[in-house]
Amino acid sequence: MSGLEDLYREIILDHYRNPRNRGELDTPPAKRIEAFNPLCGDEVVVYLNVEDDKIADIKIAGQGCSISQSSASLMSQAVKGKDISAARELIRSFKAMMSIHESKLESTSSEELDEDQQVEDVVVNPEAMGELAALQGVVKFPVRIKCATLSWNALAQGLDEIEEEANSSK
Amino acid sequence: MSGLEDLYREIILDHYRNPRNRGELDTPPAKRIEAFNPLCGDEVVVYLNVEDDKIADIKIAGQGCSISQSSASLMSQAVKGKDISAARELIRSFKAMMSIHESKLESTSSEELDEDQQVEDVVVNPEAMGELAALQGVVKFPVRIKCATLSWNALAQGLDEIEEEANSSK
Amino acid sequence: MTSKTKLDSIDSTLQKEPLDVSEIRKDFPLFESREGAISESTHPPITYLDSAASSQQPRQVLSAMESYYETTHANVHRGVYAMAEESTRRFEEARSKVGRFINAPLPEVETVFTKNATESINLVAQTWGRRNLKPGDVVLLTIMEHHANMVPWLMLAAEIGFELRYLEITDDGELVIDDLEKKLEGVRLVGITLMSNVLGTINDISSIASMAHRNGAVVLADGAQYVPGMPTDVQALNCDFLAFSGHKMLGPTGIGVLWARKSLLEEMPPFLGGGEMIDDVRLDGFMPTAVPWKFEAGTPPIAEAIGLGAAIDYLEKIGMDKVREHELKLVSYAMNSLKERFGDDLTIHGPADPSRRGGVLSIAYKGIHPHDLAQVLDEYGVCIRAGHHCAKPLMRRLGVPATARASVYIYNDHHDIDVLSEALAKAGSLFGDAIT
Amino acid sequence: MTSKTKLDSIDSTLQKEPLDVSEIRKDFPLFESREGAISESTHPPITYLDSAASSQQPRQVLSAMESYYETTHANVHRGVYAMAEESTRRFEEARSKVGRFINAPLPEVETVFTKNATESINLVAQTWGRRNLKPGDVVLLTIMEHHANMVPWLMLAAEIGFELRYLEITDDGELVIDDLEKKLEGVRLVGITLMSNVLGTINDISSIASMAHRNGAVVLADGAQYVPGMPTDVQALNCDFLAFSGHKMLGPTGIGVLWARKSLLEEMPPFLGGGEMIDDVRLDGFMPTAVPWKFEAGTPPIAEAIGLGAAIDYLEKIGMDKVREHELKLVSYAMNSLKERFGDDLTIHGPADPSRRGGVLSIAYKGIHPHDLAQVLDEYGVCIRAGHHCAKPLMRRLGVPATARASVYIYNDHHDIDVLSEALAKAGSLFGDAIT
Ligand SMILES: Cc1ncc(COP(=O)(O)O)c(C=O)c1O
Ligand SMILES: Cc1ncc(COP(=O)(O)O)c(C=O)c1O
Ligand code: FES
Ligand code: FES
Repeated sequence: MSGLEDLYREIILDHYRNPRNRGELDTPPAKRIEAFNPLCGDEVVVYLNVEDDKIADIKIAGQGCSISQSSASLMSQAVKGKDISAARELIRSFKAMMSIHESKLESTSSEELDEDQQVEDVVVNPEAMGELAALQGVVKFPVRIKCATLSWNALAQGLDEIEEEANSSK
Repeated sequence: MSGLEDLYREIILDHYRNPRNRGELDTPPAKRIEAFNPLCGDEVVVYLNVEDDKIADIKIAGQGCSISQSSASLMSQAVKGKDISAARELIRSFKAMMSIHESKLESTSSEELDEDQQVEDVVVNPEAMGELAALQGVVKFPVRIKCATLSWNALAQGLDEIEEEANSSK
Repeated sequence: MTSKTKLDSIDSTLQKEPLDVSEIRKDFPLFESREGAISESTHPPITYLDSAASSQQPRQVLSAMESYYETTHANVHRGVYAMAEESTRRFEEARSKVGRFINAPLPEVETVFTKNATESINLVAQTWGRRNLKPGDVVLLTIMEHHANMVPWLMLAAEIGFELRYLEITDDGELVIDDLEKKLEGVRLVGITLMSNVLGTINDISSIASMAHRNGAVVLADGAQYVPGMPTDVQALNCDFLAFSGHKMLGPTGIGVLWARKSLLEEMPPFLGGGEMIDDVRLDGFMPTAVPWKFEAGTPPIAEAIGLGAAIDYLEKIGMDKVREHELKLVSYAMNSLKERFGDDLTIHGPADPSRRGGVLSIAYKGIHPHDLAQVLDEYGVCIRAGHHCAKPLMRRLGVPATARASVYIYNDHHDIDVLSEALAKAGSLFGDAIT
Repeated sequence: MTSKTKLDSIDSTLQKEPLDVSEIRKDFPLFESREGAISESTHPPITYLDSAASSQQPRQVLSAMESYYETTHANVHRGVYAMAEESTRRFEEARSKVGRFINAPLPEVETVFTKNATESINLVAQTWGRRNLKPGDVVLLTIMEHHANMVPWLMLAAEIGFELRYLEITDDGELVIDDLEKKLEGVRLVGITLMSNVLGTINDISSIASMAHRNGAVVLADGAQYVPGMPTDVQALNCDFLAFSGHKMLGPTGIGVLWARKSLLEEMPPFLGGGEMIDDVRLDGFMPTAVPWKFEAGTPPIAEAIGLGAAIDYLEKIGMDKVREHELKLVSYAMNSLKERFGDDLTIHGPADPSRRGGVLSIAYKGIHPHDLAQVLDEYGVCIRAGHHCAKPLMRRLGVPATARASVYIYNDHHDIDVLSEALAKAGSLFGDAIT
């Protein structure tokens, strides 16, 4: 059962049971971004309020599995109040944590994975990610990786759009 | 090699090497019928001259394998000068010789064939068919049965058309 | 003496079971682990409850294919040599077997091999549909159709401009057919699944078909879920087309079937073009060959057809009546025991009456997301499917994004249901507090 | 010492053989009889010379499929449980293997699984063709095409009204391309077989493709015969589409491949509709999913894809350069030895230079009808194919209704050619006097 306990860590279940920053924001001023997982039909909606290059507020709506919901909740906590650049850094780190493993898992069966090499390849130190590191267990379950990255993709898209709009109105 | 010797009996090779009634007839008065074997692309052309309900003359053209060519040659010899009704009887007998076996061979593998039952089922006595009985060996080679029946189908079609025309002009 | 009597009565109960599942399981290599040394394995034994997605294959099917490949594989048709003839014979024999299995009036002529049920339905849309449907016509489907019986019509409708209409369902998962006469107005084709892959509902189409025929419509039955578990008779069903797949009925992947009335097949233009489906080709045109080969362009799935033939042999040896009886018993047991154990924490979508259903149970349990449920169950070796089951419009009707579906087949027994039940309880305690 | 030297030189000749055929044959159950107790069998050992129609399958391929079925069969995609994940992983791994085998720039994205090469070509016609071709456009084919690369275009041309144009061949069986620039006028798609299944001719398409691209046309290569025997590199070939079949390259029946540039695949509308190929379905429309899955409606040929992957592993272990070298040697030997023995009694269609051909020899011998020839050869265990080989327009150009075709692959050796030669001589003496 170790795999399962790795997936459903207590932090994840806690964020699933008690999602942080759940709700909606008025649009405008907030930006509303939907992310859809075609594999299961689930949807995460991210509301973003950016002021002075900072994520002033963030809310999460939508429905989905414990992984997608807790990941969104953890994300909202982690980026709220952060600079855009710091948020982007976090997105990169999080996706790296997921995607390095993802590509590995796709090309080799999980038993063949060389643990040392994995650690070496990881660009980010999971320790530096705080509570987000709890989601690391997801990489052992390739079909669930999309669940974990859903809200992060929405966030990235939202930041892109906000920066684009800011640039074009300059 | 016994199967092969059964297929390529001396009579068959003889009719293949020296086809009887080879050639064409003027149309009209003769009727021209083509029969086409889609499995191989071969074609037998039968020219029929019917006078007073008798096959006054018959010629064979076209090209094909030794079985189709010899069968056509043997057929032309057998029906030339015969009454339409006698020719039809012969067509029936010949097709019975082929088709009874054909359906058997399709539903059971050749080794499973019950020889006794076969003989019982045959409506015609191969002995009564004269030289045509030489073609009996073909039934052991299901894909070649179409070769043997090609010219006979053409003859049947020709007789049908001739009788139809006769009836409609009455 | 008393104990002897007792034993006897137990024996006779056992004998009353329609199938001897433990004997059957011996034919399925996947299940050896459960009978074998479980302790040596780090994985729990497999409790396979996903046959509605794809069934397992018995040795008999695998060895029919293997023996074909090892002794007489050659391309079919046109081959003069004995091996090619034998290959053709086995392939065509499989065709008649399949045709007879569904009581086709002309098994050898009316049975078309495709790669799956989906292709079979697309074939009907692209040939019969493209030729016969015009703007203003209507195709009548149901909202419980699998995407396989929706998307081909959506695609063609976008091209031609006919109307798509749908039969609704009751809250018990049954088709609403009170207003069928009205719904049939302008309808040229009715497409209905014989059994829902989500609700389990068995649709009695023969009366729908009669009414459709009176209105000049043809009827396509999607038998992908029905044919594997029910005695199937196309003449009694009164349909004009029947589509199904090999891999859901003990057969291999890569093979599907379209049955259609000969007269329809003959009218239909060809589907794909290429070898085997022509009598002649010239630089400026071609002549299609006779049915069913007209619809089988290129080298067909030969070994797969032979494998499906072996699957049918296997099913017929058991008897489709027995298969049906077995599934019914198992589904009844599952519905009762799960309801008893979990009460209102558990909802089973579809008809409450087990005799109205096939071997499929879509479950909603304690608000646990279906994917989480399936993930936890997997940890206990229980294989169920979570998702929209290629029936998104039905999901919307049910008001859920997905369901968790357990499905049974000939190799499942009461024990599998008990394991499922136990695993559900574990999931319940893991996620239990999440429910608000 | 002298004799030692002699032995050495023999050894080194043997070592120079590109393939160790007797080792390879041990992997093919069909050939066991030849090595085994022949006298016990009433049939002569099999001399299989019909791989151009369909190859045999090594144990490795059969056991890859069997092990899949026995340990981890489940429907692919969407499955949460481990077995379904593993099934998906093996299936997608096979896809990358296939893509890498033909040097696809994006192996995982550009490789579409179909049921055979024929379906692959139909897919291009029905999606790219139906979307892009208009009345007045031209599709340029060659008269040596297999029906698989003619009939789909004839069908579509009849519907849309574009023009079909053909490249002619020389008497040596080579494409006439002197007037290519002129022939390319108005052409939107060029469809060319990389190797003729009748003449054996290898068509160097890269320069044709450059010219076609300059004229704004896309190029579809039919690799059904080429891919099994030649190192294949879609980037060097410079084509836009490549179609081929698994069963001609040691793989199972029921699986084919379409490779296409990602940009083309993304522009193309879907082919068949159903499960797996959508992101969303509503009652009034649907959203196709990403490539390559957009083109794979329904349950795909899972085991067959895995079998094809194992076939590719097998071929790559040998090395495709070696496969090519072996076929070339064998064809040269056959052409020489048959010509030497039968002189003018024997004609071999196609290029006189063996290096211009693949492993296919279409023979005309002493005027003996191809079906009679194949029938007699079968009596000696020699399997060759007689017929039009699904190339009727080419037959008309050659002025014959059919040919007798022998084809070689990795498991054939000089001995097989000698047996063929001997059997031809027997046929010659049986029919000899028939020639006039
Ligand atoms: C050149 C060529 N193209 C296409 C095909 C069609 O292949 P399949 O029947 O596997 O679809 C063949 C096979 O005979 C061929 O030789
Ligand atoms: C009702 C129904 N129809 C059609 C299909 C499609 O079958 P396949 O994927 O084998 O084409 C399925 C399989 O999921 C099904 O359940
Ligand atoms: S299962 Fe849908 S997002 Fe996780
Ligand atoms: S092979 Fe063509 S008629 Fe016999």
